[in-house]
Amino acid sequence: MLAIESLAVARGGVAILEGVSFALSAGQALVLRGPNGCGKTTLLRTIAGLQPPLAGRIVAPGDVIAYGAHADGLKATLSVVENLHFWAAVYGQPARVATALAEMNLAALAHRAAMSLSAGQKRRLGLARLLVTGRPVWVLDEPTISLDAASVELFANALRAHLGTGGAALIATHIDIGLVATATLDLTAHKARAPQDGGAAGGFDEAFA
Amino acid sequence: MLAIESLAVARGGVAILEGVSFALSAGQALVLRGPNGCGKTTLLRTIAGLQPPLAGRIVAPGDVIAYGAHADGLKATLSVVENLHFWAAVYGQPARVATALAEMNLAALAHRAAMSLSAGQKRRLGLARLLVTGRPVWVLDEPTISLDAASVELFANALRAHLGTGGAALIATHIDIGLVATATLDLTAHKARAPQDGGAAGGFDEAFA
Amino acid sequence: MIALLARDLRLAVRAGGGFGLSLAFFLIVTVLVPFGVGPEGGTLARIAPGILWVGALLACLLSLDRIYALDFEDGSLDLLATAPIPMEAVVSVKALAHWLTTGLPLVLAAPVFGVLLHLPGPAFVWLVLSLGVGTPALSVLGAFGAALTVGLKRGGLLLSLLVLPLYMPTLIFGAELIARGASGGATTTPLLMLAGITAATVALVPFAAAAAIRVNLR
Amino acid sequence: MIALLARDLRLAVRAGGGFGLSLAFFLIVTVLVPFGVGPEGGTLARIAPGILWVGALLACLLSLDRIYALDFEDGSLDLLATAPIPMEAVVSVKALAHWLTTGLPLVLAAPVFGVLLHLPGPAFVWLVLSLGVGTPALSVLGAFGAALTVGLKRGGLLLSLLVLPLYMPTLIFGAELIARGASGGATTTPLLMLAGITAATVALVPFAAAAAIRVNLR
Amino acid sequence: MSIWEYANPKKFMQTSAWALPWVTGLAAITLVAGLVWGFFFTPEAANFGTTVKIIYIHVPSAMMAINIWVMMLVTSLIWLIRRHHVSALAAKAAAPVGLVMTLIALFTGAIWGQPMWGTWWEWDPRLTSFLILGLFYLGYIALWQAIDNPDTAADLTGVLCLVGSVFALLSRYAVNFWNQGLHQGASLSVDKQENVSDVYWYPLLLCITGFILLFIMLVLTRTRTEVRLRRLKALEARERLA
Amino acid sequence: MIPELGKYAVSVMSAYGVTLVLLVGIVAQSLWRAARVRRALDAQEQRTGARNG
Ligand code: HEM
Ligand SMILES: Nc1ncnc2c1ncn2[C@@H]1O[C@H](COP(=O)(O)OP(=O)(O)OP(=O)(O)O)[C@@H](O)[C@H]1O
Ligand SMILES: Nc1ncnc2c1ncn2[C@@H]1O[C@H](COP(=O)(O)OP(=O)(O)OP(=O)(O)O)[C@@H](O)[C@H]1O
Ligand SMILES: [Mg+2]
Ligand SMILES: [Mg+2]
Repeated sequence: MLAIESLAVARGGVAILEGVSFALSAGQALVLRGPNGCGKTTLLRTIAGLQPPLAGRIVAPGDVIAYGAHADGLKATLSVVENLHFWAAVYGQPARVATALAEMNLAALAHRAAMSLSAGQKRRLGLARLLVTGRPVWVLDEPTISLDAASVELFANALRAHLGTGGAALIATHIDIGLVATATLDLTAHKARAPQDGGAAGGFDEAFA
Repeated sequence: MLAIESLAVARGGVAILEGVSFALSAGQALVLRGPNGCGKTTLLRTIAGLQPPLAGRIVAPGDVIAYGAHADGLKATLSVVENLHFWAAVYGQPARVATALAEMNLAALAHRAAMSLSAGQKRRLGLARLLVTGRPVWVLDEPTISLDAASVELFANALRAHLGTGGAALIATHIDIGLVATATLDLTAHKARAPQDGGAAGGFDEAFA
Repeated sequence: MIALLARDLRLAVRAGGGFGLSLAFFLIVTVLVPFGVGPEGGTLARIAPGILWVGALLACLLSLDRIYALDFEDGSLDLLATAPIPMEAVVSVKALAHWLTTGLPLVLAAPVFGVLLHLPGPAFVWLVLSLGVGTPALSVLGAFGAALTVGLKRGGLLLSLLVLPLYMPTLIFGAELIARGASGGATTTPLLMLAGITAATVALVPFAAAAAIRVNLR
Repeated sequence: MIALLARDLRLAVRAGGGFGLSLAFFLIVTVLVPFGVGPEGGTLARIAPGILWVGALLACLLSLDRIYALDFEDGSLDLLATAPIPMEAVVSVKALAHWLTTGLPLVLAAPVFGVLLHLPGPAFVWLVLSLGVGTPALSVLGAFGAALTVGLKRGGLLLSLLVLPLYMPTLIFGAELIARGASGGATTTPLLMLAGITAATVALVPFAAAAAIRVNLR
Repeated sequence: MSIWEYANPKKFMQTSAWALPWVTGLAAITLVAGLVWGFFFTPEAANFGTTVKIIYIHVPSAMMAINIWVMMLVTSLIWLIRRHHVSALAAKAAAPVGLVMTLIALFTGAIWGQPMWGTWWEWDPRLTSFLILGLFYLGYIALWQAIDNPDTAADLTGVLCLVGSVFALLSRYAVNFWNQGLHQGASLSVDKQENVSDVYWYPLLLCITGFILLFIMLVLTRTRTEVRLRRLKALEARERLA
Repeated sequence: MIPELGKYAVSVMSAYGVTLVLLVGIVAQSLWRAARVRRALDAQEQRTGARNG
């Protein structure tokens, strides 16, 4: 469903990862690991199509990726259902709102303004947003931040169900998510090298002499 | 250093915790636990003096508390040292900047603008801010979010050193911090009851004929 | 797209009214000017068309940076960029929402403000016409300027600086239209120009704005 | 407190210049008005003092919502509230920083803009004097309004609505001072009133603003 | 028994429930009587012609517009100092009524100005300061609506009312200084009536009373609504938390 | 029945008209909102059984 071929990504004009390759097929989940600042967020943004890759290819059919970033894209003054309804409408999936609310245990909070939620409740809403997209490939950046143990369990269940129905997921995280089976990719090995060590040359690596 | 006596706290005009009591003396750390939305953030804000308690007392000498919230109070356009220098100047502790940088492994990033840091690097900077306050009582809301294992270890070391020099810490978290010895307080038991069940009455609890 | 429009309008109403507030600001500008300039009716009547247009323009300007800023900060813009709606549509819808909450109320309320500035009687029709035809261009151009500055902290003043020169032609023809209408002059040329500017802007600028946003999100 | 001032000034310069931009905005308003109003020198000269004051006031207004908004969003304001600086001092310093980056440049550059509007010769001294004495009050009152709306999304227009009526006395006395100065009238009363308003505002309003911020952080 | 007991929501609800029908009835009677008397049974004035009939709405509404702001100032102070919720809610309830009164004064004044001064609007100090007052009302109402937490809103609007009052006074003085206008001086005063003969004075007095009673009725009704709304919000929040 | 208002008829009538519209408006809005909130509160009290909470 998603194949990455020797991808290199850059931030602030500097290459940070290179030679990243993997493939995800239906029912698979891949966990990205690596120390802080190794480039997980940058890689996910590139795969989601928000920034162009420096080199390599991203092979995926159109309209399969649902990106879940750090920021949840919630409107503070709208209620929980209003927020979900909006995203469901954008993705043309209005019927999914009710199940998403139930799955993320938000039914009791449905009519609260998003700004009056606690950190973990907001995060749950962010995950519910993912469910209403109806997209098969989830690309998630640290999805379980701020969640208590019960909510992490909810998320793991949702993820399991998603994989079970032929979905796939790519998850960057530092914390263990209690999941049956996931592959892990450690990005430390893919740290971009300087051009003189064989890394990709940027636009201004020519010697001016 | 800090004593809480049957504190009740409210958010949005509704009591959420009541009867919270504990005392922290030098060298002690207390971890607050409880599911999402149980009121940890609200309790910490009240103790930090940002909102008035509904009932009960907070006994602490003036100017001992350093509050570390979710948001780190970093200026995106200032560099890492500039950010730290500012807070050091506010707390009158300009000499601490260098050690804080070293302790949080930020020396290599010192002259980067805060906006170009990754999530975990930002968090480290937020923790370094805490070190430059020179305040003895740390009140921290989920301090290890987004940190990788090595950085969590850095934080644990800093915390251990802080406790060793007579400091104290109050920490709300869902994740285990590898610490030698901390007491734990579960807030689930302190959930505020409705007035008819013996909870505190608010301003509009009278029934109107 | 309708969902986006509905959401933006709802947000504008929810957040203490993008609706009433730009009106109030317009009112305040038209009230301020006589204070600065002095109360004589003659002077006021002469400068009224210009002041009304400048007031509308500033009311518009003040609300521009909110077109995307909030969506950028809370991550919605990233998510919209990955959603199955073309960015051009997002921009157009947001410009439309801005016009509905800012331009339209101004058009409807302008005659009242005209009274405050002693605008001569025959000019009122032209005032409404000129604002009605001209303000959509302000919203679309504003959406373009906002797209250029999205993601910049303190983009507000920079935004004004970028957008104001773009507003100049609209302002000149708009004010001229009212002034000629008031004095019974030939109104065809300014009216045509104004309509032309608006039509061309609405048709073409969203593409530029969408490109700018995509670059800014990178 | 000096650290806070230094930081705010540095941020203003770093973020693409609160400095130059309010000037540029002022310039644009003074340029727009002749376009809207028409170029006759007589009319322009008569309305010049008022327009200059209104322009200064709007330039000031546009930058107001940034006094605390950024600090609120990134959590600095919470942290400052728990820091060993009284909130009154924070407010005063922030108002001062706002004046230094907005009011002061306007005062210094105003004579140039006066030329654009055909301001009569003797009025220039009074223009600088009146802006110099009056603009600090604008910054402090703005800091108060911004304190009331801190934490509100889309507070910008609401802020203008709250603050502009408060600016009215300053505007009236300020413009009147220039007008009288230009025509050789008695300038003592407006000057005294202007100075009095500024002094009282600077002395008292920070307390109200600090109270408002504390309430808003609750 | 202290007056502060009425600041207790329950006590307030009981008392106002008892008083409301009486106030409503009295308001209706005086207002209708005053307006009918003024509109149908008063002669033309030499200088104003029949437009003098406008005075029966113009003057009471203008007076109420000012007095309502003063009332809001007092209740805001009570809230800020003694923290009685009902007091803050009364200020919130009064503001829209004040705005409507300001609008009535402005509209009737404008309509009156057209035949008398030959213009709908003149930058006369009286009129101008009313415009500014209207702006203060607008800002005050907008601030109430923009803030979610009711206690926060009460505090902030209270502070705004305080600062705003000072600046409203200051504006009045500034405006006077800026332009001496066309408007009537205050020729009405309760003890001495030089310019107004009894024919106009008595129905006017009746109308003023009617407007005051109408205001009391509206404020009681609206404050009761606000009190109920607070209780409703509290119950809902508690239900959600349970 | 309507008194002779002469050349000022339009002014006087429109002044009274505007006033009545505004007054009736604010009264109606107050009463309508009062009724609505009262109903909502009654329903809520019924639901929570918080009659004497
Ligand atoms: C928008 C326009 C106007 C406003 C805001 C306004 C406002 C006021 C105010 C505040 C008062 C004082 C009430 C009091 O405190 O006793 C008043 C009284 C009065 N106004 Fe106006 N006015 C306006 C236009 C006019 C016009 C055009 C006329 C007639 C030519 C007029 C005639 C009067 C008269 C006769 C009184 C009673 C004065 C007295 O004897 O006290 N007003 N108006
Ligand atoms: N504008 C920039 N200029 C230079 N380097 C940058 C810029 N922005 C980000 N970086 C660097 O790029 C690297 C990758 O950042 P990224 O956010 O992708 O890391 P991450 O793996 O998501 O880390 P974390 O686990 O902390 O979230 C970091 O080292 C960061 O400091
Ligand atoms: N304005 C409000 N009105 C009503 N309830 C609110 C409001 N704001 C917050 N709450 C509720 O108050 C409770 C406490 O929130 P708080 O942020 O203190 O929780 P927390 O323990 O920090 O949770 P988390 O672990 O998710 O961060 C939550 O249930 C939240 O939904
Ligand atoms: Mg990251
Ligand atoms: Mg929390």
